[in-house]
Parts: sequence; structure tokens; C-alpha cells
Amino acid sequence: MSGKYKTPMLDELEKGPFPSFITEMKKATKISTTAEDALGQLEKSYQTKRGYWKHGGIVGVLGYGGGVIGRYSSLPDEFPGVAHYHTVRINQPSGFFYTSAALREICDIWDKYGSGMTNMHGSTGDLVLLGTTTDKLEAIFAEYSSRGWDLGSSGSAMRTPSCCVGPGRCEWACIDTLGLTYHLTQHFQDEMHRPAYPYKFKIKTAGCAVDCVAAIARADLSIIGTWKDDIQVDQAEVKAYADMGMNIQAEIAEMCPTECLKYDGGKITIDNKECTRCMHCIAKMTKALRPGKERGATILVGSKAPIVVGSLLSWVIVPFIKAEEPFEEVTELIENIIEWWDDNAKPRERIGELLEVKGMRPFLEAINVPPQPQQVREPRKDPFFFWTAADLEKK
Amino acid sequence: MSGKYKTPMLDELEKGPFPSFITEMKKATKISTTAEDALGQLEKSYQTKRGYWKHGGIVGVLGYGGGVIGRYSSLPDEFPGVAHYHTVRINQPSGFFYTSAALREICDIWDKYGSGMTNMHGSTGDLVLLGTTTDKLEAIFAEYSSRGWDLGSSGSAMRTPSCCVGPGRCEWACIDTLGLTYHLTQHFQDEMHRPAYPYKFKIKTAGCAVDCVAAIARADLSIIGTWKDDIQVDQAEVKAYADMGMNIQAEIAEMCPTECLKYDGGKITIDNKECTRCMHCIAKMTKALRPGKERGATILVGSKAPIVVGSLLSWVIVPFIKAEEPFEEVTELIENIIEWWDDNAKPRERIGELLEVKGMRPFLEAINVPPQPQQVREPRKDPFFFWTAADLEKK
Amino acid sequence: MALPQRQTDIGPPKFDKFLPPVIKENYGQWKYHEELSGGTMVHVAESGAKIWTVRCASPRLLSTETIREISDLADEFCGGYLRFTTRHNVEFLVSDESRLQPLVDKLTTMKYMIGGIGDRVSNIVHTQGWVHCHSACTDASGLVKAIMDDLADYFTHKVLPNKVRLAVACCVNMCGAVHCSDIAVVAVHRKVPKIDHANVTKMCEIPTTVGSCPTSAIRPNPKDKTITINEEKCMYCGNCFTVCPPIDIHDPEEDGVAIVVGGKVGSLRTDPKFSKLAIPFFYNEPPRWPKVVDAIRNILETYEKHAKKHERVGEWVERIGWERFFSLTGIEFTFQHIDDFTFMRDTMRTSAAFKY
Amino acid sequence: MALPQRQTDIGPPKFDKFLPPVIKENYGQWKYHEELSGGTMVHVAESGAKIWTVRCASPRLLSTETIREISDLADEFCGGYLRFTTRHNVEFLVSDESRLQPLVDKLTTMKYMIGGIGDRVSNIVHTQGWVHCHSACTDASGLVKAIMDDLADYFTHKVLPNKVRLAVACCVNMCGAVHCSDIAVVAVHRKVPKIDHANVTKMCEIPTTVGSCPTSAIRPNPKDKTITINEEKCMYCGNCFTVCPPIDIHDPEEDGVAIVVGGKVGSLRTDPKFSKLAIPFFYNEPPRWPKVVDAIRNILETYEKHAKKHERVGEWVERIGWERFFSLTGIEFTFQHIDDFTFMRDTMRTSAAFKY
Ligand code: SRM
Ligand code: SRM
Ligand code: SRM
Ligand code: SRM
Ligand code: SF4
Ligand code: SF4
Ligand code: SF4
Ligand code: SF4
Ligand code: SF4
Ligand code: SF4
Ligand code: SF4
Ligand code: SF4
Repeated sequence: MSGKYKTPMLDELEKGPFPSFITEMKKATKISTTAEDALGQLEKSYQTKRGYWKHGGIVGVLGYGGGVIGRYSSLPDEFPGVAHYHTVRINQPSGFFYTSAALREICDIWDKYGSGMTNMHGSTGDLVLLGTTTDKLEAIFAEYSSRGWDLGSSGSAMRTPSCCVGPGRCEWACIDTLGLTYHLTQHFQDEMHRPAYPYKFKIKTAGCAVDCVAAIARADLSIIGTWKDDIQVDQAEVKAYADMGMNIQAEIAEMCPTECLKYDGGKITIDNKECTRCMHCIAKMTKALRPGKERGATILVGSKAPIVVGSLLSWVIVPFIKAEEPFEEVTELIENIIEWWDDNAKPRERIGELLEVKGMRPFLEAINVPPQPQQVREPRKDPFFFWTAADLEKK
Repeated sequence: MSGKYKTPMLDELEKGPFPSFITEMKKATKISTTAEDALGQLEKSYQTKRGYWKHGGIVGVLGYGGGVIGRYSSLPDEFPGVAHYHTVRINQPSGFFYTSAALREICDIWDKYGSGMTNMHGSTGDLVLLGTTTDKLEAIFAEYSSRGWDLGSSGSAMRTPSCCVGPGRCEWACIDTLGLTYHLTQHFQDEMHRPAYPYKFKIKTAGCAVDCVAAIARADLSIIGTWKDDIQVDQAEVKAYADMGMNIQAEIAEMCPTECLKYDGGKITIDNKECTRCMHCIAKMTKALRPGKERGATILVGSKAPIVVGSLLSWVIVPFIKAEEPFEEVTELIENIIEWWDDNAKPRERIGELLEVKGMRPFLEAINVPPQPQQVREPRKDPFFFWTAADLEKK
Repeated sequence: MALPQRQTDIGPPKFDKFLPPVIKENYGQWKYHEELSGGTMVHVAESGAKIWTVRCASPRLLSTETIREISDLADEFCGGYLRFTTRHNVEFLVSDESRLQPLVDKLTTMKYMIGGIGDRVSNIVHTQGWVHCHSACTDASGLVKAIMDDLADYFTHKVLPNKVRLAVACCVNMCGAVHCSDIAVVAVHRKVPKIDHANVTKMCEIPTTVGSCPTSAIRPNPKDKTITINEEKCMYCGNCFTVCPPIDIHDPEEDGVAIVVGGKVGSLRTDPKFSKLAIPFFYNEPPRWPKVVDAIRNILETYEKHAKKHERVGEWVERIGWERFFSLTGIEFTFQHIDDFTFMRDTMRTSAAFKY
Repeated sequence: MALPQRQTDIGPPKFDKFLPPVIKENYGQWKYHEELSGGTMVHVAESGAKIWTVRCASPRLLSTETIREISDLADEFCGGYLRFTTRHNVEFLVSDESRLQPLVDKLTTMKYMIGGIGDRVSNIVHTQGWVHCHSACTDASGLVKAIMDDLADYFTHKVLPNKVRLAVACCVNMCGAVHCSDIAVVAVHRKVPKIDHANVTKMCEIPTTVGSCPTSAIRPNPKDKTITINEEKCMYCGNCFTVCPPIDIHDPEEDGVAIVVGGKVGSLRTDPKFSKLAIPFFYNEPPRWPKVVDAIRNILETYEKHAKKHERVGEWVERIGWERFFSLTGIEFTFQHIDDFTFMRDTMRTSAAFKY
């Protein structure tokens, strides 16, 4: 195992109950010498409290503009094994489902060309292979793609969409998150692999407002499952919860944000037209309460991390849209949204930032969505607003 | 009475139960012909849906830079009586208290020199005399000031402070709003009469968080009475309210924003350290609950109407300060606040706008107030913040 | 005629000269009050002393004749003592209980409108309008008269869930308290101002004019010593006109008023709130603006019907959600409602939970 | 060696290839689930069919050796089926109830850390750090390891009022989910970057560099084809460095991390929330950042002690008020906490009601 460098500080991180990434890195030294130097350089970072990576140059595979992050050590003489240390992003299967066979296939190829280290998975969702050199990229791509695995994305492009487990194993999924994500990933392959957008564009899909994939916070386009009709109530199960000692009044009725759910000590009644479908009652009483049957998705736009204008959460654009195979309506909407952004954004301007600059009206008009109170938390405060010539004409 | 002009549209506004300003204007025609032309021009505005006043030139009295708003008709030939139609602002007595004798004195002088019309009072608080000409201003000033009435303010100056009735007739006043307002009005006479600030500066004082003078929304500096110790509870009176049929649970306990007030069907108990002193319970059960005894004021800064950057509410700067005669501490604080603004603002920049440009730190440091969580509703979100050299030194 | 000797910087008369004896004696020693009717109340001091108040509506624009009339009434019933409120009503301060009912009766006979106390509509804070201001794009006093005539019952006796504070401002300078009122009217322009370039050159400071624009729509045109306005960016606030009169913002055909709702200033229960746009536009319809009057009544009655006791308009709307406010009042939601000024970000819905 | 024929734009394998039969058969037909322990649960379908899940912590940075080990376990107990979660944990998908306990036992023997289900701390979403990113001003993986070792009990069994989502980002690009997490760590610089002007001239697009600055601190210096930074305005975000590498933002002596709290992404009960600054700075103290670990434990335990059942960290803080959060946790309030970025206005207290 690891011998090339002494790593006293890193060794400290092999102690304790949580699985150790240092142990993982050490395991990888059995696969590649790269991994040795990765450890060595990391120990140096720990000693000196700074990173030793340089900006990536542009590296990639023929015909693709993204999917590989170029990375070079700033101390190539000291740590030659990581002089090049690129990552390869692979489109993950929706919902991060695998078989052991699939995982072994991935490992086999990676052991051949890479450092033996992975990230399962990247924050965006890709399967991330960590540490290889420029000369191996074409081979890596041929090996993976011939076996049905494609590169993920990077740069100013559609990024690999991701989603929650949804109908795969969740009783609250109001849309087929896995199917829709697979569909979108396929649909936007070109946009994913040949960066031609003003900046990155991310799509995340959650089956319900619980949002187990943080779609509303981490996607330029957030798709969240919802329903329109009444919550399904099973009063026998309500009673069962009460019998098990749940304080339904305090935990459910008093925490219902709209006060539309009442508990009379026996039964739950819901004034469904006042329900916002926040999911609290359903999540906490899963046997007794279930989403309604008229299901679809809410489409929100714009969330991102703080750089440049401060972090954003996504904004509701379309309160309800059907999202069933073959997903035509929602795909068309997404295309229109992206087209408007692509036409109007400056380089490195995310759609949320652009919307703030342009205002909602030109956007909504371009994508043909009417103004609706569901889009706002509250109307504007100051009486500073615009009128078009057309507005003035209709008296 | 009014005969010079036909005023069919205005006459419509003499109908109905609410007292009519048109009737008032007609009454004034007994005093001055000015009032006739004011009516005539107003009728024309009603007919044509637009005003006919020009911007004011600078008019005033010797040695003063404000207190008079110059106003000229844009139709002086058609309505010669309002060719000049200036308003005179008079410092109102704190709390708008008068005797009949004082009011008659005001009327007598005004009938002599003006249109016979007044605004009791202007939105800022001044006693406003409506409609006179440039040549009469000196006489008006001599007459009023010799009798103890001084001009109010206009332009880029301290504006006449105003306040709620407070200890004059309210059981909740935690500070002497009338005394403090009188003190500040006297203290800032020079700043009020000789505009030398970047822009207007308004002070309003409310005796408690009920804020019957809208201090928090309409004053660059808002002073609001508060207390620090426990709410005084009279349980016998609690019972009396219950006996009278008040639903104390729903109306008081459930509406207490901090849930710190509990009602057990007999008594009220308050967890005073969690109470925000919002005044709800006290206002709705005035016989049973009263503010504590350790009283003072919260100082807030910055509110204003929407032009230019959007409307602002005032921000808490000093959570608690003693405000008792001779009001030294609070006066000094206000002077420091104004000094910082005066030193830093561009012309036509209100203090709230300036603070947004500069940030709180230089301001708080200048006025020697430490950062405190009471100043914010919540801390910043994005990790974009500054460090001074001094900050970095103290490790 | 010789003028008396002027004095400077003397400030106002000290208020205590004008306090009735019972107030002087019990200053700061009030214990509680009781509402006796829509327009009368009594305050009781620790000492047991009492002061009765009778509140009457005032159009604020008062002739000296009316002020004298009020003074006479104060003499007859109040030992000469009276005050005005922060919302411009007149308050007769009665120290002698036996004078209370006679005063009320006399005021009633004289058609004074008694009310405004308690959970009711009080006077409308408002501004100069066409009566006096060059900036006005509606008449404030006329609107107030029309609205208050319609809501008279809510001033004199009908009880609401809580106080409802109305305001009217005749331009976006908002000299009234529109930005934090339960329901308010604010006059707005809808067309880009026309520029009289020759006079701009003569009369205006270009940097001030450029700086006056909230949306940076104005650029200097140094060649002709004037300015140009980017029509795309101008939202007709009129601030350029305030600092530079040759920029004419008035357009009688397209000027009118907007209605905003849900503001408040007190800190009771919930934090003070800004008003939000409810209805972006009504044409000016003098003398009685019937559509505006109806719209306000509709909002007020919807609130009256749906709010819980003690809920202010804004508290009620926030509890039910703005989407429900629009559906309950039947008000149309338009592009104008969606913020595109500085703070759009905070007004958009960032949640998957909402009502239909 | 000949490479196989590459294919392009094929996307990922379709997920259904990887679904265990019971999931395929009951796809979208799940009825309810039950938590069986801190790391096990069962989902029950309308049909009565069941799928058991065993969740194990993962450092995310996995060697192929470990992935093979996991695969072997999946073969032995799960018919080869497993998945990863959106927070990077491993989930073994057990279709045969009789294999559940043996799997748990085996994992326990092998020192896998089972947990993360229910009202607990789950895995920390994090980023590349010194392991791979040029932008990092701390190491994400090391911080995660140190924090999770300390909070292990909260992962495996201890129950909290609700889920607590932690995140770590190694720079303000925040590739983790820091901006909406219950408690999160974000690395920050504290000094104005140093500029290597010669290389700026060669390597950088000046307009992009100027435009990259959130506070407009960067101005072009056209004469020397470089840029200048206004030190007063720079808040060390490092975005200029991202677009123009010769602007070096790293400073080992003054770099470190901040702690933010109170964010969430779900819409349950209350709207999704941004995290807010709790502690502006700790020095980097590798390998185990003890002060950061203690600070997080302090916040977590204070939450555990004071929050109501089902309240998330941000919901609890908003109920008690931020001033109370600071007094309960004993965290010092500094100038850094007061927003002076774009949205200061919305963070200031505009109310006379607050706690001490
Ligand atoms: C690998 C990954 C972190 C991880 O450890 O998982 C990552 C790594 C990098 N991110 Fe990221 N980001 C990753 C997910 C994210 C996320 C989270 C998400 O997608 O849910 C965000 C926040 C959400 C968002 O998009 O705003 C994120 C926001 C950024 C930003 C800020 C973008 C912005 O508009 O604010 C940058 C800066 C940039 O693009 O120049 C950035 C830039 C980078 C770069 C490319 C650094 C750079 O400037 O060159 C990092 C490369 C590290 C490396 O050597 O591999 N990364 N980045 C994640 C991608 C893996 C994947 O494909 O699955
Ligand atoms: C008379 C009065 C309205 C009234 O009918 O009561 C008034 C009238 C005018 N205001 Fe005002 N303001 C009056 C109280 C206010 C208030 C309310 C307050 O003080 O509580 C405000 C909102 C609060 C604030 O200060 O922001 C107010 C915000 C403005 C503004 C916007 C200032 C801003 O920074 O947003 C302007 C525009 C300006 O200053 O150029 C303005 C400008 C004006 C001018 C001087 C118009 C102008 O641009 O020349 C008006 C003169 C009318 C006239 O002919 O007399 N007036 N003005 C009020 C003063 C009477 C008094 O002294 O008591
Ligand atoms: C006379 C006056 C003060 C003055 O110095 O002139 C005054 C006097 C009283 N107010 Fe007020 N308020 C006065 C303007 C205000 C204002 C300011 C404004 O409207 O611009 C407010 C803030 C409104 C807001 O939040 O937007 C105000 C919000 C209140 C409230 C809070 C109601 C609530 O629950 O939100 C109370 C308490 C209550 O009604 O329970 C209150 C209670 C009172 C009490 C009961 C205080 C007392 O114990 O004496 C006084 C008489 C009751 C009444 O009118 O119902 N007063 N009151 C003002 C009368 C104006 C008028 O003519 O109608
Ligand atoms: C497996 C996973 C989805 C996936 O596709 O991978 C998942 C699965 C479930 N989540 Fe989740 N959530 C998962 C990430 C999330 C996220 C996203 C995140 O953390 O980045 C959130 C949003 C957190 C937030 O709001 O900031 C999330 C917020 C919830 C909640 C809401 C808790 C609340 O009251 O605020 C529930 C409902 C509950 O716990 O009552 C929930 C409930 C569930 C249920 C019970 C849904 C179901 O019926 O199957 C699932 C198992 C329970 C559990 O873990 O306690 N899940 N869950 C994710 C597991 C991550 C992990 O390894 O720990
Ligand atoms: S987001 Fe909803 S549907 Fe998806 S896993 Fe979470 S709870 Fe289930
Ligand atoms: S989903 Fe939310 S709003 Fe609807 S009843 Fe349940 S708790 Fe209430
Ligand atoms: S603000 Fe407070 S003290 Fe002043 S009148 Fe109103 S309730 Fe009384
Ligand atoms: S003053 Fe407000 S916070 Fe305090 S006990 Fe009364 S209602 Fe509650
Ligand atoms: S609101 Fe506008 S129009 Fe009305 S008085 Fe004030 S400045 Fe004049
Ligand atoms: S009206 Fe307002 S927005 Fe339009 S140009 Fe003038 S200042 Fe700018
Ligand atoms: S957060 Fe910053 S340092 Fe960490 S991976 Fe993302 S870009 Fe790199
Ligand atoms: S570090 Fe950030 S704030 Fe400082 S100059 Fe660079 S981009 Fe601007």
C-alpha cells in the first residue's frame, strides 16, 4: 500500500467511524501510481493549507466539447503522477440505480486507464471518474461508449439532468421522475456534449414538493411533481396513528401551514381548495394520507449558487403541467425556455440572473405563459411599472 | 358665496355625508378672491383631468431658507387670483394640541394675508396655510412669529418633527413623545430653517410599537417607545375580560407572535424573555395588561417613500436607549447619525438610501454603536463579506 | 400698518400651554381607555380622573370659517381644548362628563361626522392633488371625498376585524402613507415624459436629472446639453420632472390611479408591511371616480367577510396567500403585478406549495 | 490494443435495466413505507410486495476496490441490485426479507456505517476540495470526515426533531448545496487577490474579468492591458480568479471557513429557505478542524434541545428569532453578519418588536 510519501496528517483521517476517503485513496494506490502522488500532494496541502491544482486547460474527446475537466498539478516536478489529473464525467443512470455487473464494468475500464478513484456521484449527478491523463481520454471514451455509457457534461452546456428515486421506490411520486429524466437526458444529448449555451444549464426533477433532489435550489430548471385534486385520506389509518400515540393535533393539524387540515380527535378533514400541497401531513402520515390522483408537475426556473448576484431559489413559471410519456408538452416548454435564455443571455449569465435583468414579462410572453398569481409570493410593492402600447389600447 | 366660476363637477363633491373640501373652499371665497380662482382652476382640472400648477420657484422669508412652498398657476391669465399661490408651513404644537384661542389667532392672521384655506395638518405634521403671494410673506412671518408661532420646514433640511399623543392621553406611552418632540423641534431650529443638508430629514416619535404616527414608515429617524422588563398583568381584569365574553385563547394567546403568552382558562402567564413587546396583547386587553416599568426607546433609521430606490421602512439601529428629560443621550445619538449622513450623502440622497450604498458597518462605527442581532431580521445569506485589517489581526 | 417685531427660531408654542387641566394633572398617568361608540371614548387615569374624546371627520382642507366653528364648539363643551389626530381628524377633549352627550348631539345636528375610533375605517391620509401640487396626476381630496362618502358607515359605526388605514397619494412621491397602508390609492402616469429640450438646456442640472431616474433610463446628451430617455426603461415615475420641469410627464388621457393593499406600520402580531399592488390602473374619472370607489369597497368587504378578528388586511392576505386574495376579490392578475424593479427576486414564488 | 468502436450521444443506460424485479413490477405503485431502524426501511406496494433498503454512509470518494466490494455485497444479498442516493449514500435494495438481517450483520462486521434514514443527520453533500479543485480554499473531504466522525451517533441512531442536512463547499462557487442547507460550511478567502499583471495581459479577457466581479471592484486598466482591483469593494469571492487565473486569491494564512445555517429545499410547512451566516470565520485547521466540528455540534445540540418535533433548523430559528439563536448558541454577532451585499434591505429589522 501507500509508501511513496509519508502522510501523517492524512493518516489522522483514517481514524473514526465514518468511512475514510483517505483509506479509499490508499486503496487506489494498488491500482495506479497516480494515486500515490495524489496522496502526496494532498498531504502537502494539509501541511501548508493550500491547494496545488492549476486551472484546467481545455481537454476532451473528439467531437465533444465537454465531459472532461482538465486538471494539472502546480507542482508537477514534485508530484509527477498528478501532473495531469483530469476527471471524466459520465451520464449516470436516472435515480442512480445500478447492478453489480454495471458497476464492475465501470471499474474494469477505470482501473485500466485511470487512478482507481471515483466520485459516486458528483453534485450535479454525474458518475465522476477522478484522475487521468490527456492521452488516455479517447480510449476511455471508446471503452465506455461502446458499452453503453456516455460522457456527462461540463462547460457552457446542458448538464446531466438528475432526479429523485421517485416511482422507483417512493409512494409520493406524482410524476415519473426516472422516465422523464432519462427522456430529457437523451433529448438534450447534443446540447450536453457540444457546449453552445451562454453558460451551464441544469435540470433536476423531484417527484413531489419534498424535493429529495434539491431541484428548487440547484437547477436552472426545476421540475416538481404535484397534484390538483383532493388528498386521499384513509381514516382507519388515521386512527391507527392516533392509537400508536401520535399527537395528530400538534404534529399535523397545527403544523399545516394553511390551517386547512382539521383533526377532531377521530377523523381528519381537509379543506382541499385551501391546501397548498406542501406535503407535510402526507410525509408524516404516509399510511393515512396520499397525494391526489390528478397529477402533473410544477415548472420553476432559475436557482443557482451565489456567484455573481447572490444565490437564487427557482421561481414558479408554470404552476401545473401534465408530464406523462412521451413528455411532449414539458419538453417543448423546456425548449422554449432555453431558447429565450440562449437568445438573450450574455456569456456566463445563468437564466435566473437574466430573468432578473429582463423581468418576467418578455420571458413569459416569449414562452407563451400568461401571468398568474401562483408565480409570485406577493405582487410588487412600489408603483413603478411598465405599460406596452398594446396595454394602453385595450381600455 | 362662490359665484365667479361655474363649478358643476366640484358641486358634485358637496353631496354625501363626509365633510366636503369643496364646501370649505367655497367658504373661503368669503375671505379672499384668491379662493374663487382656486375653485375655478380646480374645476378646470376636473374637466380636463390635469393639474395647472407650475413648479415652485424659491420663495421665503429673510434669513430662512425654507418653510414656504412657492406655487404658481400655469394659467395666470385665466385665474389671476392664483397666479401666486404659495403655502406657508408652521411648526405645529407637539401632538396637535390647541386651544380655541390659539386657533383663532392663527385664523385671524391668515384671513388678513392668505386665502382663508388651511391644511390641518400636512402629512409631515406642519400646520399648513394654503395660498398666499410672495409680497405677503414677510408680514405673515412677523405676525406669526411675534405671537410665538414659527415657520415649519421645506427643502433639504430637518423637517418639523411630529409624534403621537403619547402621555397626553394614552396609557401605553413608554416615552414622553410630546416633550421629546418639543425638545427636538427646538434643538434643530437652525437645521430646520436654513436648509444645509443633502436632502430632507424627518423625525417622528411614537410612544410604543403601535406606532400611531407611522414613525417606522415615514421618518428618516424613527423613535419608538418600548420597555425591557415584564409586562404588568392584572389577573382580576383578565377574568373580567373573560366574563365579558372575550375569547382570550383565540384573540390573545393564539395571536401572540412568539407563543410566549399562555392562557389557562383563568390566568394569563407570560414568558417575558421571549416576548417581543409587539403590543398586541396589551392593546386588546388594556385593562389587564400594561407595558413594563423599565422604559426607553428603540431608534430606527431610514424609512421613506419609493422614489428613487423603492420605499423603505426604518431599520433598528439602537434597540434600547433611555429617553428622559433632558433627552441628552438620544439627542447626541441623533446628532451623530445626522452628521454621518451629512458628511457622506450625495445631494438628494436620503439616509436610508445612503446606508444601503455604504453598508451598516461604517455607519455604526461612526456613531459608535456595536453590531447587535436586534438590528437584523436575519443575518446575510451569501458568504460575501468584508474584513478590515484590524479584524484580521485579532486572531 | 407697522408689523410686529419678527422673531426667529423660536419653534412652536410648547404643547403644555394647550393641554386641558385634567391632562396636565394626569400626564403620563393614564391607566386604560374604553370605546364608548364609533366616535367617542374615555381615558381613565391612575387617579381615577377621566377625559372624554369625541372624534370628528375632517376633510383636512379647512377654511378658517370652519376652524372658528370648531373653536366655538370647543369653547362651549371643552373649555376650549381640542386637538387634531395624526390622521387629521378633529378631537374634542371633554373634561366634564355632563358635556359629552350635549356635544355629540350638537355635532350630530350640525352634520359633523362622528367616528373613526376602534376597528373601523378612519380618515384617509392624503395629499395636495390638483388643489395645490404641480406634480399631481389625480386629485387627492376628490378621491377622498368620494371614497369616504361611500364608506361612511364604516367610519361611524360598522365594525371591521381591525382598523383599516386608507391613504391617497397624488403621485408616486407618495406624500401620503400609501406605501404602508391597508388599502391605498396612488396616482400613476403611463407614458414616457415629453422633453422640451430647449428649456432643459436652460433650466436643468443634467447630472441631477440623470441621477433622478430610478431605472437609469436617462442618459446625458452632452452635445445638445440636454438628455435622452430610453423608452424601454422608463416606468413613468415622474422623478425627472420633479428635478427638471421641462420634462413633462402629465398626460390627461393616460394618467390615472393604482390601488395597493396590505401594508401596515404597527408591530403588533406581525412586522410592519409594505403595501402591494392590487389593481394597476383606473382612469381618472372625476368628480367621483366610481370604479375606484367600487374597487375599494370590494376589497374592504372581502376582507370584512373573510378575515379573523384582529387581523389587519395584510395579515389576512398573507394568511390566505396572495393567489387567494386575487381569486376571492375577483381582481385580474396582470404582468404589471409581477415585480421587475429592484426587488423582483424577493417577490417571486420560490416554493412548490401554493393554492389554485 | 484495438479500441472498441466509440459511439456518440447515446446517453446513459436506461435505468430500467438496473431496477430489481420487484421495483419493475410495482413501479409507481408504492403505498407506504416504514422506517425499521436508523438505516433500514421497507417500502410496501399496493400489491403487497415489499422492498427493503439498507443505507450505508459513503465518503463519496470511492476506490474501485470499494465499489467492487459493494458489488459483491449486492450480489450476495440483493440479487446484484443497489443504488446511490442524492446525498451519495449507498442503498442496498433487498427483495428477500430473509436476506435483510444477514446483510445488516455483515455490513456491521465489515464496519460499514448504517444509518441516515429518518429524522437524523445524513451524509454531507460536498465537493472536490484540495483533492481535485484549483479553486478550493479548504479540503471538503477532510472536513466531512471530521464532522461525520463526531456526529456518527446522529447518523446511525440518535433521533432529531427532523432531518438535518449538512453540506460543505470548498469555495463560494458552492458546488455543494450550502446555500439551502440546515447547517453548512463554506470556505472563504479574506484578502484581496494579488494580480500577476504580465500574465493577465496574456491570459485573460478583460471584459469577462471585469464582469465577473459581484461588487464591481474590478476596473479595466486599458493602458497596460490589465485590470485594477478597488480594495474597498472586493469581498474576496474569487470569481475573478475563476475566469482569470493570474489573479491569485489564495492565502493559506487567512483562508478558512464560514458556517451558515437555516436553509432547506423542501416546501413542507414553510417555503424553501436560504442558509444564513452563523459564524463568519474559522481558520483552516487540518487535519480535523476541531473548532468547526465543535461549532457544528453546538448548533446541532442547541437545535435538538429547543426545536419542536418536525421543525427543521431554519423553521426553529425563525420561530424563536435570530436574536435568540445567537443568545442560545452563544455565537458572537459581528459586523460580518449584517448584510451589505445586494439584499441588505430585506435582512434589516424593520419592526419595533424583537427579543433581547
Ligand atoms: C465536480 C463538482 C463538485 C463535486 O465534487 O461534485 C463540481 C466541480 C467544479 N465546479 Fe461546480 N461542480 C459540481 C456541481 C456544482 C453545483 C451543484 C449542482 O449542480 O447541483 C453547483 C451549484 C449549483 C449551480 O449550478 O449554481 C456548482 C457551481 C459551480 C460554479 C458557480 C456557478 C454559478 O453560476 O454560480 C462554478 C464556477 C464556474 O462555473 O465557473 C463551478 C465550477 C466548478 C469547477 C469546474 C471549477 C472551475 O471553476 O473550473 C469544478 C471542477 C472541479 C474538478 O476539478 O472536478 N461550479 N457546481 C460537481 C459536478 C459533478 C457532476 O457533474 O456531477
Ligand atoms: C404638503 C405635503 C403633502 C400634504 O398635502 O400634506 C407635501 C407636499 C409636497 N411634497 Fe411631500 N409633502 C408632504 C409630506 C410628505 C411625506 C409624508 C411625511 O412626511 O410623513 C412624504 C413621504 C415620506 C418621505 O419623506 O419619504 C413626502 C414625500 C415627498 C417626496 C419624495 C421624497 C423621497 O425621498 O422619496 C417628494 C419629492 C421631492 O422631495 O422632490 C415630495 C415633494 C413634495 C412637494 C414639495 C412637491 C415638489 O416636488 O415640489 C409637494 C409640495 C406640495 C405643495 O404645493 O404644498 N414629497 N412628502 C406634506 C408636507 C406637509 C407638512 O410639512 O406637514
Ligand atoms: C389619536 C391617534 C394618535 C394621535 O396622536 O393622533 C391614535 C390613538 C389611539 N390609537 Fe392608534 N391612533 C392614531 C393613529 C394610529 C396609526 C397611524 C396611522 O393610522 O397612520 C396607527 C398605525 C396603523 C398601522 O399599523 O398601519 C394606529 C394603530 C393603532 C392600533 C393597532 C391596530 C392593530 O391591531 O394593528 C391600536 C390598538 C388597537 O386598536 O387595538 C391603536 C390604539 C389607539 C388608542 C386606543 C391608544 C390609546 O390607548 O389611547 C387610541 C385611540 C383608539 C382609536 O382611535 O381607535 N392604534 N393608530 C391617531 C388617530 C388617527 C385617526 O384619526 O384615526
Ligand atoms: C433516498 C432519497 C432520494 C434519492 O433519490 O436518493 C430520499 C428518500 C426519502 N426521503 Fe428524502 N430522500 C433523499 C434526499 C432528500 C433531500 C435532498 C437533500 O437532502 O439534498 C431532501 C430535502 C431536504 C431539505 O428540505 O432541505 C429530503 C427531504 C425529505 C423529507 C422532508 C423533511 C422535512 O420535514 O422537511 C422527507 C419527509 C420526512 O422525512 O418526513 C423525506 C422522505 C423521504 C422518504 C421517506 C420518501 C419515501 O417515502 O420513500 C425516503 C426515505 C426516507 C429517509 O431517507 O428518511 N425526504 N430528502 C435521498 C436520500 C439522501 C440521503 O442519502 O440521505
Ligand atoms: S421528492 Fe417526493 S417523490 Fe421524490 S423521493 Fe422525495 S418524497 Fe419521494
Ligand atoms: S399538504 Fe400541507 S397544506 Fe395541504 S393539508 Fe397537508 S399540511 Fe396542510
Ligand atoms: S403610539 Fe402607542 S403611545 Fe402613542 S398613541 Fe399610539 S398606542 Fe399610544
Ligand atoms: S406583547 Fe406581543 S409578544 Fe409579548 S406577550 Fe403580548 S402578544 Fe405576545
Ligand atoms: S404626492 Fe406628489 S402630487 Fe401629491 S402632494 Fe406629494 S408631490 Fe405633490
Ligand atoms: S419618468 Fe421616471 S423612469 Fe421615466 S425617465 Fe423620468 S425619472 Fe426615469
Ligand atoms: S466549491 Fe469551489 S473549490 Fe469546491 S469543487 Fe466547486 S469550484 Fe471547486
Ligand atoms: S475576489 Fe471577487 S470581489 Fe474581489 S475583485 Fe475578485 S471578483 Fe471582485
